[in-house]
Amino acid sequence: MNYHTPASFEDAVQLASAASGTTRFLAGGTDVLVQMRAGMVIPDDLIDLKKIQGVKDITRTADGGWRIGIAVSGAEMGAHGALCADWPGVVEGMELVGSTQIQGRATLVGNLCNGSPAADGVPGLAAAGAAVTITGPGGTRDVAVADVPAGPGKTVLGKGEVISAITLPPRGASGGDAYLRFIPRTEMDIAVVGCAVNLTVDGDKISAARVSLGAVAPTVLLVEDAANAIIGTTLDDAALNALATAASAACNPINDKRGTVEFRTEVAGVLARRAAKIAYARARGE
Amino acid sequence: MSKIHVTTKVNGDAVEFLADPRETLLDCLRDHVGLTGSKEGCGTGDCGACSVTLDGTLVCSCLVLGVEAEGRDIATIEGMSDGHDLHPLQRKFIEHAALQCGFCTPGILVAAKALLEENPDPTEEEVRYWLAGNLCRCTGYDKIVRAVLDAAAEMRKEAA
Amino acid sequence: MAKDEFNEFKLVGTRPDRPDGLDKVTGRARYGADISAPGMLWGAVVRSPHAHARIVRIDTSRAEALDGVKAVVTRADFPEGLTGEDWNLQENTMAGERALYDGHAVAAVAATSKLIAEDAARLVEVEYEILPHVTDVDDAIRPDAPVIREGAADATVPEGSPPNVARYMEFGFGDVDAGFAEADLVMEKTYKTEATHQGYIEPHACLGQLGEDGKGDMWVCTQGQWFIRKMCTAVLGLETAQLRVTPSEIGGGFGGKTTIFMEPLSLALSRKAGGRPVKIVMSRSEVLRATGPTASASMDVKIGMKKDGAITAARAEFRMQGGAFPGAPVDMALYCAFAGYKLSAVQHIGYDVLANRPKCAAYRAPGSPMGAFAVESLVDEMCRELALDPIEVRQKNAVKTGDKASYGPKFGSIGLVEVLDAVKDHPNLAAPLGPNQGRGVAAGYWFNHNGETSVSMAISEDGTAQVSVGTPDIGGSRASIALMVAETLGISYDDVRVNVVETGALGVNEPTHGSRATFATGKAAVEATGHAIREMCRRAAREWGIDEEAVEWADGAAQPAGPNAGKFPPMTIKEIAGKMGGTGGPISGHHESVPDGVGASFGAHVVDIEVDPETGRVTILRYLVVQDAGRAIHPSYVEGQYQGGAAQGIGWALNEEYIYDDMGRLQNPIFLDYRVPVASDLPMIDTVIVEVPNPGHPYGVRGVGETGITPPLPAIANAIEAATGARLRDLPMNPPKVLAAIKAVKA
Amino acid sequence: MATVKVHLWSGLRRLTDGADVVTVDAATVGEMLDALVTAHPGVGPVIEAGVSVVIDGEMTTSRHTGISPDNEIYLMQRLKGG
Repeated sequence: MNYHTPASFEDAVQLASAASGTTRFLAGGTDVLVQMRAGMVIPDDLIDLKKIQGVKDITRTADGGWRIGIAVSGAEMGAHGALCADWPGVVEGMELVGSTQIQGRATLVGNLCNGSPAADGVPGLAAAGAAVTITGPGGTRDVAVADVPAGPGKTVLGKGEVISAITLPPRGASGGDAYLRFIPRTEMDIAVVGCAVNLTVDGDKISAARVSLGAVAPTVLLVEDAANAIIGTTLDDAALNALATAASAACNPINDKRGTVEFRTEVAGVLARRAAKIAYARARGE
Repeated sequence: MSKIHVTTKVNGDAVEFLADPRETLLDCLRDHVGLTGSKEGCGTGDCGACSVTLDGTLVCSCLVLGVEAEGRDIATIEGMSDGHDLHPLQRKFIEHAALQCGFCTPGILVAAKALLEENPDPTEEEVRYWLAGNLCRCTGYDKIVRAVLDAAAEMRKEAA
Repeated sequence: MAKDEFNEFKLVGTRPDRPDGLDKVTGRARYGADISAPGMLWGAVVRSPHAHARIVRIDTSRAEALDGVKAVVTRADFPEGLTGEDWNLQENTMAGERALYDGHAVAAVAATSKLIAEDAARLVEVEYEILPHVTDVDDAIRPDAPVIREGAADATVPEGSPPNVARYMEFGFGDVDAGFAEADLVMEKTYKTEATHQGYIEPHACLGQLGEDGKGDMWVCTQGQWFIRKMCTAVLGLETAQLRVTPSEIGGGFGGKTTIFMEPLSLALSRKAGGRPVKIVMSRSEVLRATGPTASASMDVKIGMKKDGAITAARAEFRMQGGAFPGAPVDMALYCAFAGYKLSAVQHIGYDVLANRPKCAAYRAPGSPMGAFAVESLVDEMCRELALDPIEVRQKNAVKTGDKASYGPKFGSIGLVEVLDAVKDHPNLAAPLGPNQGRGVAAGYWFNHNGETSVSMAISEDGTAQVSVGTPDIGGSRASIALMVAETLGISYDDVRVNVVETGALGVNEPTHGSRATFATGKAAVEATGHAIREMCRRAAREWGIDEEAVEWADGAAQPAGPNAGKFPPMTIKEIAGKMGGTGGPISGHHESVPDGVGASFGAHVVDIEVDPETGRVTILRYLVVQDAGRAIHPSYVEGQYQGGAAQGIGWALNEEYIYDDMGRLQNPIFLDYRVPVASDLPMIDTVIVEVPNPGHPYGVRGVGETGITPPLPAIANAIEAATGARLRDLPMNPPKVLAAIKAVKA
Repeated sequence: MATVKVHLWSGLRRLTDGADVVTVDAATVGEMLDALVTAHPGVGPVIEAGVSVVIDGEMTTSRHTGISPDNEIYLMQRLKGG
């Protein structure tokens, strides 16, 4: 295995494009090293991105949103007061990934690129309308986070392409987001179901909303019907029931060692209801 | 297979070793630097027995490559007591019988030290969630949490 | 807490720091994988990916050609002609004609580095012919199930039994039909438990060295170095005494490190590599796939009860699979199932069934948690049906000292009544319960064990003492033994050092299992100390010129036994030891025996839980362990056994299980999906140490290590029914199952 | 030598012509076990595999332990621990 530490994304892209065998990028490494240890993958070229300038930075974008470097760890996100104030849902999703020790290394981009349908960091980004900047042989392009996953373990990135940044839109006034997941224990499990809700309110009426689900389909889901079930409402019981029904209806889960189809379908509705209440409370500044 | 020369700092000492890129930091600490205090319980970041701090951040050394340690500052269990006087956590773990087989103890001590440096007055629940990544199969965690809370109280008194 | 008011001992019952604490909190303690040696090679094992397959061909040529590879072994490197358990061990250590479970070892390689060894293992080509497999116990016992091994049934199995039944047992007394007839309520239910793993955080690790001369050395994390020696030499065809096994510190065992797995492979590889030591360290997935989880069980239980709670008859039929070899603890499960109940009519039937799973090993009171899950759940269901208090029903039927046990013989001294009284009076019983919350109660039992024990102790020139023991210290037994020896010698605790020694230093010792260390090694240490005391008294008598019988030992010194024995000032241990060279030489004491006087231990637990009705997740709010310790030598470590047993039981009840896919492959071989309880899952665990001294031990000790894991499974099931009205009889009671059961009750 | 009663676990009934309790002449545990095998060879392999002998509720550990008619003698599966 050849270990590379390129100084720029362009060098990284060049290395990846020229590589013949299996190539993996390395940021936090908390997925790649597990797969290496299990013998699932022994890369021929491992490209460590952490020496690239700016990968550790969390910066405001001109329009008031955020640009998060690809090597920023969950712990660093959690310690960033202003980012947490704007996007608590996005941050709490990332902070649920693994233990305190994992939080010291794991990154949002790594969580996204690993391609797991149950990734805890992804629903929050999808609900927030976040985007990623992809640098490749042909230059850079921006893609919505929701469009990056292409199935279990797969993304839309082509050969030689690497994600160079994640950008979050401006929070704007009276907005709130939240992420919840279900796991059988209180910590350390992969999500059996995950749900993120991002909404803005006008007084006590919801003016805009996005609802996304994790671990209930081959990729993260953005559920239009669920959002429409609460837009224009004050999140009363009828709206909450409609939201839960829409969320469960969108599920297309599998039976596996973590959960059954019925369980995931039902709990998706339960989490959507609970996450919406938290997002609504945050949007109203409670 | 071409090995890579790594220079780094472990518990304040300058250290050099040759590492195959596939070797984890844990393997390098144990097999090249001769510090066997950090343990491998799972190799997948699920048990915490290999906990060290990397530039002050608590991490699993089984999920960091040896070559990634170049130029960093690593602290392991062996660096927790300076000379012969133990860190309050080490003393309290013995006093509270907060260990039985002791295999998870190094990882838990390193993690608890990192907690108290960040939060000198944690609640029981904060201790439990911070240590959720450090599995213990012998104690049921009760005496471990009591020892951490007791050490925190002693350290706060000293700091006051 | 231990009742201290009548504590007539100076040291026993106190809580000193354990002697090995400093090494363990500084990282200096050396466990199995921490030991290296000059010229050392690394080993890696090739394992079957199939649940059941004939091994057609093994091609090791590409592996042997890899630069750095020094040896490769297969079953051909092992002697033939073994029988009985020796053959089972050899077959499990290295597959013969067939791979019998996912993870079964088929070859092993040794190389100059861990990475080369792992690469070489991937280059060993094995051609398999896949065979039909079976993993569930109720499938494995069917007459048409795939046959694991022809002729596996032993002499106890009735003719015409299904092919995978390896052992059969049946015992009981009284007229059960008459008992059921006179009962006001008869209930029969089926309960199932899935296999679980001991879950020790230290994977198996050993360093083996074996020369062409048949002489070998091994450093290994183990609960029993003499078992490792006996089993390795049997499997390799060596003379027992030619292998010396040195135990390292052990990172947890709970019964799973009382046998061999890859240890013989390191020796076989070493012999083939010119005697260079070979280190093998298992990965976590190897530990879960290919070491010794406990059995899985399918249990039918039937009980007859009068309106007032008196039990009139009981029947149990247990079917257990313990992997591809006989050895499921179905006999011990049946012995413990009704042990807490005084019965006039009981019948037990048991089947030990083979299946395509790893060879089970002991796991903390092996079998007893499963028996308790079935019986204590059914008793709770009947109490609910008859509106009776579950503690009072257990008190009404409780066995006392001298009663006939459900498994036959009369009980010696036992403390179940005292335990149940302590539970009834405990404040936890009065704690208020809110919505979706419930309380469950259950009792549990373990016989405890004696086993071969050999201890030597010696007085040093400065009057301090050292004790050599053969039982590895997992839960603080060095401290307990030092307390008992210091108390007996009348010297300070710090003046006694306890060393866990290798097989060359003592007579045969059984492992640290069966909760025997503090009982058996402790008793032998006290006997050995008595031996040394008699020698010191003899030396004082000769100094004073009086008869040996006229000298006694007290407060660390020899003293005249009475006024007419003579006026001599006490001769301290320091004085006697200081003159040993001139008064007859070294002063030591030895004791070897299979100690009698084993004291059984009863326990009862009370658990309060809350169930999230929308997701089925169970949260433990409060947990109470009440157990009879006879006498707590070091109360902190007795509490530690109570809390550790409860935590493992909670994991087994809620989330731990072996999940096999339809190809018979283990789906959750890492700690991510083999879900042991984490720190944030549990509350503080309250403990009450009941002390009904065991007359069979000089300090009243009963084993305490195993009973604690037996009550949690039923107690939690009982609490879930109390909270939701849903009765689950199939472990684990994870959220999907609990949610489905709640919705079934609502429908 | 005295005649003693030995309670077997009834799983052995097939090997002892249907008897749960067998009487043999023996003065020690060893003699009792040997007499059992002589009287009912079928139990040989089971006893060979290891059994626990319980006398008046006490697990005996030696073949040389003396026994007498008023002892309550039980034969049980080999007990070990975890």
